[in-house]
Amino acid sequence: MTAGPILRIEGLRTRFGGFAAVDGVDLDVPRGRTLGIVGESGCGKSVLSLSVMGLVPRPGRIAEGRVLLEGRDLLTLPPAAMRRVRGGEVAMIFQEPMTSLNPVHTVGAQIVEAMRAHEPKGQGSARDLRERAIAALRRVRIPSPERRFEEYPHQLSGGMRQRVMIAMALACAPRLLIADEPTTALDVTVQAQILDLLRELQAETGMSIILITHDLGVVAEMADEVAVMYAGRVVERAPAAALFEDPQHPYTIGLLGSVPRLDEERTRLLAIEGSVPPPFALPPGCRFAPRCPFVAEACRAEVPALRGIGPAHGVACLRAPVELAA
Amino acid sequence: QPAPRNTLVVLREIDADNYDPPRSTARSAGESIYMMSDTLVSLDWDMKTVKPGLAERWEVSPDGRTYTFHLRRDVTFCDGKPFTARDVVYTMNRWLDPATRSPVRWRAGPVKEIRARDDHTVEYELNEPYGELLYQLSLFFASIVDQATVERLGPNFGVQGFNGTGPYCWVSWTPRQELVLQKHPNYRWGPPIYANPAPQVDRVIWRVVPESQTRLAALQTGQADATQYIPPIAISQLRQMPNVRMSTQENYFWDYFVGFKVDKPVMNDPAVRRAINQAVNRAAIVQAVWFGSAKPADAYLNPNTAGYDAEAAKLVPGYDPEAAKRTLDEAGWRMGPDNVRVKDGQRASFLTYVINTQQSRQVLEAMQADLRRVGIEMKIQMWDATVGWGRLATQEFDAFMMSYPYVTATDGFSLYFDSRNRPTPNRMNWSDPATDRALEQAKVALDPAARMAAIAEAQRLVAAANVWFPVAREQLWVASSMRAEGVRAHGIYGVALYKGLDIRLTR
Amino acid sequence: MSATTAEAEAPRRPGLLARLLRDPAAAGALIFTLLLLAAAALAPWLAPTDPLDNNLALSMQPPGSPGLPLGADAQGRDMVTRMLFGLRASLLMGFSATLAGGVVGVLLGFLAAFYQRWLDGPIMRLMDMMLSFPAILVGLAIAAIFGPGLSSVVLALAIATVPLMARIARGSALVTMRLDYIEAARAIGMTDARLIWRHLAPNCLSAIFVFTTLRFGQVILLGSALSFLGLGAQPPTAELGAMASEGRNFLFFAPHIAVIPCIGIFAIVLAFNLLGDALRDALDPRLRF
Amino acid sequence: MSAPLLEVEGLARHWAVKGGTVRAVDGVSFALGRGETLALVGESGCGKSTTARLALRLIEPTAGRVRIDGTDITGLSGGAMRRMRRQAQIIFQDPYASLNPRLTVGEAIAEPLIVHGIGDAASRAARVRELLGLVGLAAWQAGRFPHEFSGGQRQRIGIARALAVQPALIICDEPVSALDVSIQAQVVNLLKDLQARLGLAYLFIAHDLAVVKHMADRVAVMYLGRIMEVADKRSLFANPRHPYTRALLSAIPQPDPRRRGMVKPLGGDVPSPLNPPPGCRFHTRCPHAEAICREVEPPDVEVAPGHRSACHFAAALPPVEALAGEGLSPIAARRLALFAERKPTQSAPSTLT
Amino acid sequence: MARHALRRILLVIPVLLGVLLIGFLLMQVVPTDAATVRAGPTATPEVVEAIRRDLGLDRPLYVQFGLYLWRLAQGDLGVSIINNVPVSQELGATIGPTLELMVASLVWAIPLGILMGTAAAYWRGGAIDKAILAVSVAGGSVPVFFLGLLLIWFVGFQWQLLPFTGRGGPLWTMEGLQAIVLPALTLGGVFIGPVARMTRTAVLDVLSADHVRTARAKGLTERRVVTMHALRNALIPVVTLVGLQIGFLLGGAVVTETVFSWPGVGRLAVGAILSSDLPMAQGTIIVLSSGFILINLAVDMLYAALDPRMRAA
Ligand SMILES: Nc1ncnc2c1ncn2[C@@H]1O[C@H](COP(=O)(O)OP(=O)(O)OP(=O)(O)O)[C@@H](O)[C@H]1O
Ligand SMILES: Nc1ncnc2c1ncn2[C@@H]1O[C@H](COP(=O)(O)OP(=O)(O)OP(=O)(O)O)[C@@H](O)[C@H]1O
Ligand SMILES: [Mg+2]
Ligand SMILES: [Mg+2]
Ligand code: NI
Repeated sequence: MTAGPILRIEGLRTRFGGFAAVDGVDLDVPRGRTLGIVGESGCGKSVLSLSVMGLVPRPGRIAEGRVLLEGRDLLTLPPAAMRRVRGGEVAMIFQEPMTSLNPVHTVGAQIVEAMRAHEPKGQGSARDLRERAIAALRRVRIPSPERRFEEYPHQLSGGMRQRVMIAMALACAPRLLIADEPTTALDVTVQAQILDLLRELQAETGMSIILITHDLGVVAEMADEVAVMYAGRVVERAPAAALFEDPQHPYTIGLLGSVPRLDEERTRLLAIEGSVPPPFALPPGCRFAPRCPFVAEACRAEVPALRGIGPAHGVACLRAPVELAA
Repeated sequence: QPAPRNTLVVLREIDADNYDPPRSTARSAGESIYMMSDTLVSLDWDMKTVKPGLAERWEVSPDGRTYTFHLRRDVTFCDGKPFTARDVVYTMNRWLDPATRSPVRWRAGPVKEIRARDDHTVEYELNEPYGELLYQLSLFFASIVDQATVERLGPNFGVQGFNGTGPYCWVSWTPRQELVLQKHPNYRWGPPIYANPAPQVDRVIWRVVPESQTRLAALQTGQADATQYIPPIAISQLRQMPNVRMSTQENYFWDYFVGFKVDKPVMNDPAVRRAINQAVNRAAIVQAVWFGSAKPADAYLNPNTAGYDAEAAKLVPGYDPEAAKRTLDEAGWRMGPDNVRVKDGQRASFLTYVINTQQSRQVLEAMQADLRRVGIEMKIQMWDATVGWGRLATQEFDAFMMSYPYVTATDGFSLYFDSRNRPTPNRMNWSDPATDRALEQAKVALDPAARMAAIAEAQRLVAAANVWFPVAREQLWVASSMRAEGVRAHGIYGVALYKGLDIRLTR
Repeated sequence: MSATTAEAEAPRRPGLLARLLRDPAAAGALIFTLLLLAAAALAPWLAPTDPLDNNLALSMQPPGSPGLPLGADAQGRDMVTRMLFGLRASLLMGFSATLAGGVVGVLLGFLAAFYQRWLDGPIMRLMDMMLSFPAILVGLAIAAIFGPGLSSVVLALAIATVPLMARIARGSALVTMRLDYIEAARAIGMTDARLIWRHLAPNCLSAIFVFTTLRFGQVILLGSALSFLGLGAQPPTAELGAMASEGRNFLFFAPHIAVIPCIGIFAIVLAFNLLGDALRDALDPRLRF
Repeated sequence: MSAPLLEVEGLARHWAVKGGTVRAVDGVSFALGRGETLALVGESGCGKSTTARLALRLIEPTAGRVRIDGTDITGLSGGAMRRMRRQAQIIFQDPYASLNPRLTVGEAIAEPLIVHGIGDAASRAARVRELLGLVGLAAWQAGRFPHEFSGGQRQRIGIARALAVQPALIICDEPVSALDVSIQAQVVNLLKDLQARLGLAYLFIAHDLAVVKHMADRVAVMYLGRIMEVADKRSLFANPRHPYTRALLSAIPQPDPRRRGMVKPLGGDVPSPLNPPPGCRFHTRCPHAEAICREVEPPDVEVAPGHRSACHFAAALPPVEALAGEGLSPIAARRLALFAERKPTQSAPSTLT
Repeated sequence: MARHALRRILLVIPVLLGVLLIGFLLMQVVPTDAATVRAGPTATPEVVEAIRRDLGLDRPLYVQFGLYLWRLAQGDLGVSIINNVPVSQELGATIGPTLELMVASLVWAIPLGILMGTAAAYWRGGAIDKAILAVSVAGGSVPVFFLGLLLIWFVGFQWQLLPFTGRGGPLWTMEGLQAIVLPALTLGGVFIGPVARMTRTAVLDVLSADHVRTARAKGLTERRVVTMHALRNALIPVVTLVGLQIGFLLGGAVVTETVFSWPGVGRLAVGAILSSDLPMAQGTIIVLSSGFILINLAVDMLYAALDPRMRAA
């Protein structure tokens, strides 16, 4: 029971009315390591993570698939058990540190609340919980945590708030942390601090992390494994090094080309023409086909399956590797 | 939720401004003042016979100028002080004093002097005869009050306190809410019209309830014991109710009329005024508005009034819309394009002001519809009671509707048709030397026949000129709960309970 | 536009009307409101009798009497006719008051927001003052000045509406003014008047419009309260509030005279509330895509 | 050589807020020549947008002056200022808020022409078509409303609107920050193409140093309302002479797992602009700070020709290790080239969706 | 917090002064003559003229206003020209009952409205939501007087459960409590709909907020999420909106007081304005308007108490 992935997602499909925001995703989250998920806005990254947490907002619902945490299917858990998983075994932090904390409660109260939710009734005195919350704040390197404990979110800076979110998520020592674009709203210098912190905490606790981002730089910096998503599907999956070394899917290639780099001088960026198809007008077959320079007739008809092409490297493209298609 | 034991709860529609006898003209002031104080003389149920009050008996000098009142000796004020002739002299002089600003000073007559001959005799001397005097002295304006209390309270007399000789004494007043009175323990001098001269109820609460339906419900559920403010529509139903007693008074002089400003365009044409009188179906209106609790007023006065003239009544035209059209045609009013008659470029249209009450609104709306049928346009502007009186003192309108109480023919007519009383209360601007002369005669004549002839003359002059459109003669009804026995409607100045004697609470 | 171009994929965002009609409750509210408006507009043609013609013999006939489906009022006038004309007067009263108050209020609100430096303080303090007079008091004072009547009620309600509208308009303008396209328009070199007229106003209107429908209901209710206090329409004008308040004197004997106009008021207010809610939903950006 | 197109001198803007005064921009000077791109980078709240607005006099400065084409615009009257606005235009970060949802795209683009009384209806319509073509949209799209467009397309519409009056200068306030990576590349390419064709000058505001490196000729780094360092792009990236610039550069994660762990976070948060630290504003977070930094505001020194830095130790800072890493892996680079090759014609009207 | 409060209080002063001036001017424009009012329907012109001189109504307007302000500054609101009672005494007697009525109405209407709104938001889209929505929209559409009369008709008259004429006594007595039930039901009844709807919207807004998602992700029970996170935050806009509706409530109070013969300041105001009793009318206007202003001030403070972001440094 120890070796396998901590979380395994199988054929997950989450629908919003007429369309599936997450459309048949299979993923493994390696134990004690970081899985990075990249993709453009709207490709279903957040819905995927909310599906794992059982927090898909209305009118969304999970249509099929399994989400196995240590072998237990979270989708079939009764609500009370799911609540124990949430925040207890799996914790989550969100993109917007500005709005993700309740503005009317003190920071400390919100952390204490998270702890109390996963404690057997009546255990832990108020004082004890307070001590532990302050310790949690200290652990995420918040200066003078005793004072911050009494403060309200609006009195903290963005980076500080994100740290509070992390402290809260880690309050019950989860085995899996889902971080949905935790640094997108932050400045680069602060982003660097948060990423550093996450890395240290992972080393300390051995937890697994799902890190969602649209920034290839962050993925390269943090992830051990990477999944690239496009329009609700995983189009490529690989260990981080392999992905940057040997990008297979045309979308991954385009993405790499779109990013200006500090270590390289180019006159033009490689822009992927067009934009992500809106969810109500998805093409049949490969969803990247309308923008893909390597597109073939078959791409428009057939949905490509994720096929393995190397150790732990999979790609959902009929034309990969693209040299052969060219 | 029954009313408290041995407390009589009386409901009324509006409160009075104050309870100082010479300073208020409101019926609601009279309601309580009659209970809190007494007048020298009282009026019998027939509304004609003057009976003793604080005065046991009185004499009138042959020239009609001096009245000598012999007072009772057993009377005390609420504060226990004995009542004497000095109190009468003080009260009367206060009424007459211009500083009091009594709006009803004229009712006291052309006084020369009022003297106390001894502790129990008062002489009331006039400059000229005044046949009305005894009736006027039975009205609550002439209620006897205590000098010391008046002087102590100053302008707050009747606001913060009161001291009279009446069957009930002032306890407290919360304006617009309630006035609380309690039994005057020694009171035994009630007017002889009552079976028992002493009060039998411990407390009386005059409570203001503006909503008519609420009053009805309160009465029927026993939250209140009596009210005279009953919507006409409810009267016949209440009479069938097993848990409500009804009492009525035949001799009740409270009339509704529409008056015309005889010097304003359109209204200054006697033909128009006559046509209006002919065009409006008075009987139908009175039936629809009062449901039988009022009689159509086919004359300017109630036939039971002292001084009523039957000949004058015949001069008031009856309902005949065809005749109305003829009258207008003959006078040169031709039908205009918008169904309103026109004469010399003048539309037959007039503006009517009225104080907003259920009855007057309904009457005017029905009149409006009737007049439309003969080609006269009547516009209506309703006013809340308090602003309305001010508005009715102006010359902005062409006609108005009012209701008023009176005691005798002379009383009513000299008030409304004396040219000196323009603009109020003579709002018709009726200025006719012949009428003025007749009214003067009626006031000073010593011979009852001569007086009768004079007042009849005045009635004929006014009726012939169609200065008013008399509408209705209201009947007085008092509804009382089953536990309140002996409630009998009197109706002096429109006040039903008068002294409030003879009323007992069972249970 | 030619359908041959490759632009046909993105479905056009459905128009406001289409979005309104999609929700059955909203469609119901819209149709209900339109029916009321139509009934009011067509009152002279729909009414079975002359609204002023009375027949005292029929006074207070209960509903269902021969030829009088809703009965007759105290004057013996057909209640159907009275209701149609009453609806007309009430709606007219509501419209003119909301419109007059709305126009003035919106203008003041815009000015306050646009010239925030100089005008915001004075205008909004003035609005605070106006707001602190309950509408009923304003109505009483105005009736005391000009005499009771429909026009006094309209004036009072309009005055009471001004500060609310100004607040809404200001709030919505302040939000809009922070948007970049306002800044862009300024950068183009546009005059203030054009900026307000072409960019600010149209984009604040939906919020104002929603509030207007809701305020309309309140105005009708306030108007009926003023009528109740005896300040409303003068006879023989039929107006629902005045009819109801007149009819209340017969509540125990001929309840239909009061109850039917009350139901009328209820219907109008309900219709506009529902419409306002539906509009709010239809205009809510979060429900768009 | 004539005067620079845009010249800003000692520009300052203070906001009164509850609790004090925010010195959003506190003495900023720079110049921008014709056809040149000056990038303004810095962290959130350091005053970039405020500077942009001041430069166009969309808000009034507390101090300092702005010259456009030699004319001091700070004192211009309403009418003259409105005429001056043809020279300089602005495009914004938020593609959703920068277009009036109630105007069609054609109306929005034609509006500057109407305001300045340029041409008649027909010629304006033609110009709108031309502008749409210029930014890679189709002429028929003029009748559409903004909500029917994607974020990238809206940004193009904003650019077309700015171009309508043929300005010499466009201020770009984070024009690509809100866009997805793949779309961001499209817009960056478009801006560069337009500059090449029309000889535009850009004041390019961004927080992403990689984008800046791609776009700019010169770079100015702002911190708490002040410019810390200005230099030619090459010189700045190769040899940053201010600790803050260095911190920024080393905080950017590179899309290259081989360089993992090179990110060196700077301690602390950006101080509140309500009461900026005395002396050097950066001393609270500066790894090189000494006593003097806490007391003396460092002067702006020219450390190399055209390279100015506001640091006491500008010249004394150790050299940085070369940033230029290995770049893309060979396989990736080859595939990229293939991708670019097979792409349909560059900047063709992207009829997207 | 204290400074915020002080600032708000200082801001109230000019508004109050303005209200005073508007109130005075408004009553000056009323074309009725107080002297005539006082003299009564059958008075002759000389009497009216004399009364006018007594009341000082023949003096120029600015003198009257100056005197008014001067006396006001000394805390003297004048005496009623109708019955000579000091205005302050009348106000003192009527404010209590009005406050009593408003508190009694709000005390049940606001909690119930909030409860209904929260329930509707919680089960949004379901039958409960629809039912609550229907009830609250309908409740907000009924004229106050109609609701009052219905209650009198059924509860008071048909079933004879409760009294409905006037105030029964102080609230701590049985009579007082019984008497206030129907008026409070009436006034609260028309308020409950708006509160419920505001709450529903606000709770729905908050339920879709990021921090509620955070709360759920912490594994809190749904009940705790709704009460501690959604409702608590939703109260902030609800409180503001309730403050704005106070004017509407005051208007409703005037009508309710009339229907139930409740001896409050609303009825006093109606009577005073209609009878051109200038000092009394101005007194009531000042009281009602300052009541409105003070309630809004209180709402503002409450707002700050509920929302830590408002407690400015
Ligand atoms: N509550 C919702 N109702 C309807 N559609 C939704 C909802 N939430 C998400 N979606 C849709 O699901 C799709 C995936 O959204 P998701 O939020 O997962 O994207 P994402 O990859 O997280 O994007 P971003 O980078 O912008 O956060 C989108 O098309 C979005 O419109
Ligand atoms: N209208 C205003 N009133 C008060 N303060 C303001 C105003 N506009 C800007 N500020 C303040 O001025 C400072 C600089 O703001 P500015 O918008 O110029 O920053 P920026 O560098 O553009 O930041 P970002 O990257 O977040 O857009 C900030 O602290 C901001 O809070
Ligand atoms: Mg997301
Ligand atoms: Mg900015
Ligand atoms: Ni970024």
